[in-house]
Amino acid sequence: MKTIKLYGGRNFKTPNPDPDTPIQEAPPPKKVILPLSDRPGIYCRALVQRGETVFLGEKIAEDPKNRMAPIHSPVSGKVTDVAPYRYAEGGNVLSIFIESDEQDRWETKPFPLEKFADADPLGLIRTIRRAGVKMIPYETLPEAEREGARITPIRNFVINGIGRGFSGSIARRLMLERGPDLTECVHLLKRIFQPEKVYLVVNEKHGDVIRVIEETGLAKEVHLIQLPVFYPLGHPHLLYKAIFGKEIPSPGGIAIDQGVAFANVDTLLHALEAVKLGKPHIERYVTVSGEGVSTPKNLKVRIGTPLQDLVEFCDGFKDKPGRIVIGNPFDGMAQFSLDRPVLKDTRWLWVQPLAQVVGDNYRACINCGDCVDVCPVGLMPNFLGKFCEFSRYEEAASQYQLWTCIECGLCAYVCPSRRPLVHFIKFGKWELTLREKENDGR
Amino acid sequence: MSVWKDFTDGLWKDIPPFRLVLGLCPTLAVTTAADNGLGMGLATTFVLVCSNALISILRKLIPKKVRIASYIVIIASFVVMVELFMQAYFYRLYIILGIFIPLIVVNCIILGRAEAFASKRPILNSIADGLGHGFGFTISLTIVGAFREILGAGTLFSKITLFGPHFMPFSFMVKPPGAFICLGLFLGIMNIISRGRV
Amino acid sequence: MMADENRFYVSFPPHVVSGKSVSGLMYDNLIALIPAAAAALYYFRAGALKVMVLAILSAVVCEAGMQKFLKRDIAVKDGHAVLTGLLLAFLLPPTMPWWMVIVGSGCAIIVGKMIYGEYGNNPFNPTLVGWVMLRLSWPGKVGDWVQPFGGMIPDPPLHVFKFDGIEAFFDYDFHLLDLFLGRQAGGMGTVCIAALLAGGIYLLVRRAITWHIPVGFLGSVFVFGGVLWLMDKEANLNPLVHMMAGGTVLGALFLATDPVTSPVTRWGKLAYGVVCGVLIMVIRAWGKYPDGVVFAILLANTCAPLLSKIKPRVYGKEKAVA
Amino acid sequence: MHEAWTFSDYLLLVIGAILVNNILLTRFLGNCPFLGVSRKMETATGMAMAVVFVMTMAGSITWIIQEYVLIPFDLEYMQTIFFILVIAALVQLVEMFLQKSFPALYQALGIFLPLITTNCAVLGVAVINIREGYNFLQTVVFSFASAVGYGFALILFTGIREQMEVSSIPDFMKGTAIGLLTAGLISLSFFGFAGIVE
Amino acid sequence: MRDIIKMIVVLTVISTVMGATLSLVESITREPIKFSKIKFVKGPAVVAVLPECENDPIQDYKEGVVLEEKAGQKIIKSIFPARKNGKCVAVAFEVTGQGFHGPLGIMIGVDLKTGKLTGMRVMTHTETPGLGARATEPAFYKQFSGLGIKDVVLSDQGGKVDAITGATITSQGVLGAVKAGLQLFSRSKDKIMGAVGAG
Ligand SMILES: Cc1cc2nc3c(=O)[nH]c(=O)nc-3n(C[C@H](O)[C@H](O)[C@H](O)COP(=O)(O)O)c2cc1C
Ligand SMILES: Cc1cc2nc3c(=O)[nH]c(=O)nc-3n(C[C@H](O)[C@H](O)[C@H](O)COP(=O)(O)O)c2cc1C
Ligand SMILES: Cc1cc2nc3c(=O)[nH]c(=O)nc-3n(C[C@H](O)[C@H](O)[C@H](O)COP(=O)(O)O)c2cc1C
Ligand SMILES: Cc1cc2nc3c(=O)[nH]c(=O)nc-3n(C[C@H](O)[C@H](O)[C@H](O)CO)c2cc1C
Ligand code: SF4
Ligand code: SF4
Ligand code: SF4
Ligand code: SF4
Ligand code: FES
Repeated sequence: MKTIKLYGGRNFKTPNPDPDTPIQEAPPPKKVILPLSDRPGIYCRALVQRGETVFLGEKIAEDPKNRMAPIHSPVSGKVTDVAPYRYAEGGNVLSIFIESDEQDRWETKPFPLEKFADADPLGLIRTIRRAGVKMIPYETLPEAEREGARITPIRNFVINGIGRGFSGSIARRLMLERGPDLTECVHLLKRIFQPEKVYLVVNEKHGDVIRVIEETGLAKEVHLIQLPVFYPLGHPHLLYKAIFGKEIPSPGGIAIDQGVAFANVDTLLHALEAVKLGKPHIERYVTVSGEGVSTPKNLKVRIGTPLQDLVEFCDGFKDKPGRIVIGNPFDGMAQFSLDRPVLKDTRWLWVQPLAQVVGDNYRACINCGDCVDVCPVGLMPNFLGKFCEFSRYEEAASQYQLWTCIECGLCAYVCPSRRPLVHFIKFGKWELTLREKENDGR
Repeated sequence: MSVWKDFTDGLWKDIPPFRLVLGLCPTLAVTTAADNGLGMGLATTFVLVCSNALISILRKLIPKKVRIASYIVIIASFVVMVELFMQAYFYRLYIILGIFIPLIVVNCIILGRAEAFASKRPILNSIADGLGHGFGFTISLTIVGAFREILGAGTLFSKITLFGPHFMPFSFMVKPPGAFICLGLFLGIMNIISRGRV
Repeated sequence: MMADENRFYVSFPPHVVSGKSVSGLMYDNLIALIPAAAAALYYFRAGALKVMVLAILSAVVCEAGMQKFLKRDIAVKDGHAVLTGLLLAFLLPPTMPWWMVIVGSGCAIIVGKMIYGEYGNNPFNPTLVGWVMLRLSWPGKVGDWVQPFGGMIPDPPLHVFKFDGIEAFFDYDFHLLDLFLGRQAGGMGTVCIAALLAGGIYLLVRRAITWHIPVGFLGSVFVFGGVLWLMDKEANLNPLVHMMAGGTVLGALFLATDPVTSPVTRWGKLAYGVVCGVLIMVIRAWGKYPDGVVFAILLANTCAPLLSKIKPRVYGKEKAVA
Repeated sequence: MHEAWTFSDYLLLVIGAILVNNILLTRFLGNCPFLGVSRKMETATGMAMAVVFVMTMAGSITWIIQEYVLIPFDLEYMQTIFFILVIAALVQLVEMFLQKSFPALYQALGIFLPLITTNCAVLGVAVINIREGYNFLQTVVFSFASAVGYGFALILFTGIREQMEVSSIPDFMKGTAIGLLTAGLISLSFFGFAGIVE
Repeated sequence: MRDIIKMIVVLTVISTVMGATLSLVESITREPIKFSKIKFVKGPAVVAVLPECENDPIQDYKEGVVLEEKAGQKIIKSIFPARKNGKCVAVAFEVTGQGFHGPLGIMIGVDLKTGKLTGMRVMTHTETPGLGARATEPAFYKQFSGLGIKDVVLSDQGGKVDAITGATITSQGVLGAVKAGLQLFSRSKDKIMGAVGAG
């Protein structure tokens, strides 16, 4: 066992029961929505037009500059529209709307690559990429290197089996159910990245997971790290510290510069499927939970499925719903509409009953220091909040390390004055970015 | 007409130290009683009027580079005259006001008016300006002094006893912290009056 | 809260809050003060009741009035003003004239807090501001001590020590148990150490306060007092007397721990407690005031923003950045 | 002549000047720069250092002027003029000297030096030295300690002010008004040191 | 160059004119200031040490009376007379002594007829509060009224004055100064009489 010395961080009782149920496949959706952007300023170009017919797995959009992974159709059917759609994260994004013909017709048979043991690493990574899988080690590569000959050397590869550090049910279920596949995932990533060591981080309390890992032989392939888990230990910066006892230079530093890559269990499985089955990335594993939903479930769903379908498959809302959140209660994004689709980074739909929604009127900071105690990266969120509230962003950055914040939300969670600290912090970062751009423009 | 306006400006529009936040130290230090405030205000007024007048007369002769030095010499001379007169004829007040009499020389109201007004305007306007700001300052000091004296000692102008023998004064008011807090509240109240909102 | 056309609430994360709230803190504090209030009633009878009720009422009225004047939400039911009023009463003798109690409470709330806008902005502990304004104006009334029910003399032990000398102190033969139980003269809520400790333990258990300030505070009083005592036992008080007489315990558990006016970080809080304790002993040993708790905490309040600059080490921050 | 002062006499002089009779909080000198430069810790520390530097030098030099120029020539009544001119010239010289010889220090203190000429605290301490009848060593020590007390109060105040800058003070109190009130409360807390030095 | 000359000339002229004006004002106010200082600094003590009288001793004071001249050394005092029924009955003048920390400024009143003290006040001192500074308290200074030269001795040395507890040096300093004052009075009584016109 390892002792973890972080700053704050707390083991919270999550307000919702953990659906420790086998992963179920949700019925294919009748219609899907697929946004053409996943970050501000980065766009795919649609390869289809309104009225066109598309097949399952057909590439329907790609970024000519290859900054964003291509998009494949998760259903077969007809493109009803290519138009802007409003997302809670960032306004209107051009999106492709497809109506399913419910036939799931493949364009061509997927092109599997059964044996990858001798394959070219660069070819493998291109294959994964072409399948539309976002993999952090790839995304963080400098642009020039992406298609170049060299891959930044990765000495240590860490498989995150704890999610963000809650009970981690998707990662947990996948490890329980797909043990043998995971062993193959490890072979794959060893072939691609040729790391000196592969680590697998699991929750020390999950004895059954550990047993499965040992039984399937996965344990022989990786260094198993059992940690006492708490939110937000899953953040690469914190995991890095927990495993290696060192810190990533911050702000600005990333794990890859230290020769360490992180990937979640589900991401690796998608990558494996892309290589072994030639399957494009058209599915996600999503947990639907929260006291507002009747039957919490772990699901395998098509990308682009509206949240409405997931809720219905989980037998609808239990009480009057108050908030639907993509992500976890601490740093997830509240959505204003159930039409909103599942995306490539959606792992959790959390539904909060109306009765549990607390007002968001806040008062002055009372200096209690709880937020300072809880911050996992040693910041003083009270000052960050105050300085950003009063438009003093530069001081927040220079005196209180605004950019080091990982936006975990714990500070706002504990604040007795209900101050929206993370919001202030994000707003500050946003304003500073704008100002920087303005200065660059001049 | 403009002379009249120059005079009245100092009485309300930029009455020191409330609107024109200058000369805080004497305001804090000497306003333990209304008569002290009055004396200090009049002494300052004398210097202000005289220096304004003289600087206005000499304004075309004084080269720009040495103007501050000249102003300081002129102001300091009038301050010394006030010192001498007060010692000769108002000795008690001179002792009470203490080092704040020589410090009139650095009172930024005076240098401020010299620089901002007298160095640019004719003598009559300058005198009016000096009188206005001086009286404004005097009135402010007297009011603050009266307020602190009434609450803090129960008297007015050191002689008139306002309350019965059982009165127990809120003597906090005449102590140093009382000066700061009173003046802070006065400034706040002036802000409310002038802006018409909290 | 933005109620949307599609009936879902959209707000910033996090979407859950811990149970802790400001008004909860205040009520915890009030509950923690019940034993001491009961002790005050027991030892000082009707006088104590009068002063406590008057202080609380006038504090609440002033707070509501100021909030109305400043056009802010009326938030008296959060209980800040009740707490400020009650703590002010705890520092006063039961003989305080009624109108002085009102003046003190008014100054505490208006000058000490509301003039800064709202609860949370004030740099100084309002209770102490109110008390000092009374103390500077009417020392005779604030120091008009009475003999507690079952006590020996109407003079607080530290007054005897400062004004009559150590011999007089020994002559009276104060027993530590008497001090602990509250059979000593003094501010009505400061005398009964047992009741205050009970309240303090409640606060610690409820996590309304952390241990840092009380430990730094009492620890430094004990160590400083102990060093003086060891140097000359004939001229100095036993450090236990320093801890149990005057406002030491009330200060350590309830006055210095006011979050608004104390530093933010844990190390800052510990340092702040030590500053309080050391200043108390400096004032008791060399100053004019026999107790010094109130002034020491006010002085520590002025240092609190600087102590808040003791920051935790930030993740990944390189050490010496040139 | 006074009897020789012991070390503890000097110690009491220092403690008294810093804590008990703080030049700013109880003598009300130097309020304008106090309220002016207390928004940011860096400027406050810069100003504090500049004041220590200039006040100590000004106190010493004005003492020498008094002793060897004004008294022998029977010009004591001209004290105010001489002192203010000496201080103004001194600040100018210091500025030029620093700029030439210690550019780094000049970078840090430079912008505060002109502010100090009109800081009544410097002239005030010079005058107090004479009025209290201090000898040269006492003058140096008292000037230095007063300046340290000024800097101390300035830094404490700036800590609070920095936090007030990011809190919702009512509009009518913003700026000087709340600054004065807060200075009053600091002054209130300094009463705790009463009696430490008689 | 012309600029510099102009600057120097202007500054010099201003300084000279202002300086001249000032010395004029100074000469006008010199006497009133001196009188003010006497009235407000010494006045209260003078009134306190003299018996009740019909004149204003401060108004009538005689400045710079030469009491003794020995080997070129002059002893000069300002004398404050008190008159009753047109006759001078007592005078007050200042003496100085050495205390524990520094000089003591003392005002004494002497009855012209008997040569005994009508009163004593310590006006200026730098003694320790609570110790030597208690020389300014009634308990101490009241002892002096009516004493003659021989009585001005500490009681434990056979005199009539109780020393201040813990401040014998200050007490001695006061006594010495007062005694010297009385001796000076008896030596130059005539000159004093002459000066105040009480022949
Ligand atoms: C009760 C409950 C708890 C969950 N807890 C976690 C969790 O602790 N961590 C977690 O990563 N995912 C949790 N999920 C599901 C997420 O979809 C998914 O595992 C996780 O967000 C993916 O990790 P990442 O976002 O850190 O990459 C939870 C779901 C439920 C229903
Ligand atoms: C509070 C918190 C915030 C995170 N934010 C991000 C993020 O913005 N982007 C991201 O790629 N991973 C983020 N992660 C890390 C993921 O949980 C995950 O460990 C990592 O992204 C690798 O996941 P992958 O398999 O999807 O590549 C965050 C984790 C935590 C705990
Ligand atoms: C707001 C307020 C302020 C008061 N201020 C004083 C005061 O400053 N001094 C005082 O002696 N009485 C003050 N009083 C008290 C009454 O006037 C009191 O009844 C009066 O002093 C008569 O009491 P006595 O007979 O004991 O003197 C005040 C009363 C109120 C309500
Ligand atoms: C642990 C704790 C201690 C407090 N102590 C005080 C206090 O001493 N004086 C006071 O006025 N308020 C105190 N308060 C309450 C609150 O901070 C106060 O009402 C003021 O409004 C803000 O300083 C305290 C609150 C808490 C949680
Ligand atoms: S959101 Fe940022 S500041 Fe707040 S606790 Fe998390 S890391 Fe710290
Ligand atoms: S938790 Fe809230 S009230 Fe407490 S210090 Fe942080 S921001 Fe301020
Ligand atoms: S000189 Fe003027 S500004 Fe400076 S402290 Fe004095 S009165 Fe204030
Ligand atoms: S110029 Fe001087 S006197 Fe005037 S406000 Fe500024 S500091 Fe104060
Ligand atoms: S009046 Fe401005 S510094 Fe004193």
